[in-house]
Amino acid sequence: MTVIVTEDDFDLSDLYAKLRTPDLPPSPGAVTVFVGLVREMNNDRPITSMTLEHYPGMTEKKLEAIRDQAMHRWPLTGVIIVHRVGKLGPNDQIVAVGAASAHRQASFDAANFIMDFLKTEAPFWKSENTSDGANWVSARETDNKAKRRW
Amino acid sequence: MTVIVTEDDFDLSDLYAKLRTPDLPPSPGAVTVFVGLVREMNNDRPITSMTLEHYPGMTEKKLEAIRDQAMHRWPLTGVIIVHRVGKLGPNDQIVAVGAASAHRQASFDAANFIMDFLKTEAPFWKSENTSDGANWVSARETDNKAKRRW
Amino acid sequence: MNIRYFAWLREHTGVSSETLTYDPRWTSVADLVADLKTKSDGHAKALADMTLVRIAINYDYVDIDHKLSDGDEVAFFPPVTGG
Amino acid sequence: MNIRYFAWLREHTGVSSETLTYDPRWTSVADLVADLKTKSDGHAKALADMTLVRIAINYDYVDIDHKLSDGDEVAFFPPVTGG
Repeated sequence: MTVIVTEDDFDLSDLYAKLRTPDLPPSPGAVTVFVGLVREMNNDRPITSMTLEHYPGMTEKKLEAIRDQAMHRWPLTGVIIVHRVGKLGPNDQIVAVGAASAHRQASFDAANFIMDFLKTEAPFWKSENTSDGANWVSARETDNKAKRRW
Repeated sequence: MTVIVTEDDFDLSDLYAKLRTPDLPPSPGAVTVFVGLVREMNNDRPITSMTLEHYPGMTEKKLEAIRDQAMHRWPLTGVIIVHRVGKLGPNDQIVAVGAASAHRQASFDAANFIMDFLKTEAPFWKSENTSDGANWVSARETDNKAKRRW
Repeated sequence: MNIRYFAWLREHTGVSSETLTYDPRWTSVADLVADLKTKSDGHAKALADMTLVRIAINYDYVDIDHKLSDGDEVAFFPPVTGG
Repeated sequence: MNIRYFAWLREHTGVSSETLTYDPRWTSVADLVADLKTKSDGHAKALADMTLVRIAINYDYVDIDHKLSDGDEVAFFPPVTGG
């Protein structure tokens, strides 16, 4: 039931191994893992780097609340949320969310739910660097809409 | 855009690496991976092993058709379906489905869609061994319902 | 024609596949099934309740009233349970 | 009280945090914002359109009419864009 905010890269196979074989039984029948990556282009301009700023303290509190909500809504045997901060390059890993359950749909829905809430509630901000300079990424109405589904 | 039916175990990090860094651009911003595992209990009896039978030829045809439907419905940069056959033990990996896209929801939905169709269309049959003997697993109406959502 | 059985249908018939000479009187899968049921008690048991059986011809799902052609591969099996 | 700014609000104000002495006349965040806007042109620019700004008090999201208490940590930032 891990929540990690870190400047370091993560290894998806470590996260998956924890979900697949939890410290305590039961082991799950279904594991869904989502990874978000730095995109390579913005409006046809190559992204040379990205900086992720966050609000230490509030970030962890919000991520833990989202994790707890997911665990309350679905019968999960494990949840992992890892989000990176600092400077990242194109195709770098930004975020991983994993949810394990006895039930396939519970693992899909929980991972999807966590990402939708993380996108709209967790205090992270992206600044993208292109040949055009640095630009704060704008929030998207589609993300708010995605959250309201749940 | 790989479809594999195999007796061999698979390494999730290999599958993820292919989705994250495709041979051809664009690289994705979002990767969803689902893994199904052999459960450990059936009606309170420990499952000692499971045998997965399939219909060679039809299996590959159906999985490729499901993959093609997913690629038609969502803007995907990569899809992977791996399904094992033969004898498996508790907690062994059975199936992996991965979908990569520029868009988070497309990657979630495509992986979920592929699993729902695989569960109802791909000719695999599970036989579970417990102290009670070998039992063919029954199909579930919830799986048909899950398919009809799409 | 090649006939295939899987899972508990294979266990009941005792064979995973068998070859039959096409009979032009078989206008649909239902006619074939009626003849197959006379082959053995196991065949009769496997095909007793066709609402429990899915049918594929040449790797595509069909209904029991689907027509047959010489050379078709016809498969009988339970609802699938992979994944 | 501790005031925090993030992303482009931090860039406009030129500070990531600042400490203010609590003023009992501040009955809501809106009163605090009105005073903060007088601190510098950068503050005025950052807080010019509060429909673009999200507010958190002690790590929880609040509306602009939320009441203030001495010792609160008040943060101003744009809609979040992580993930």
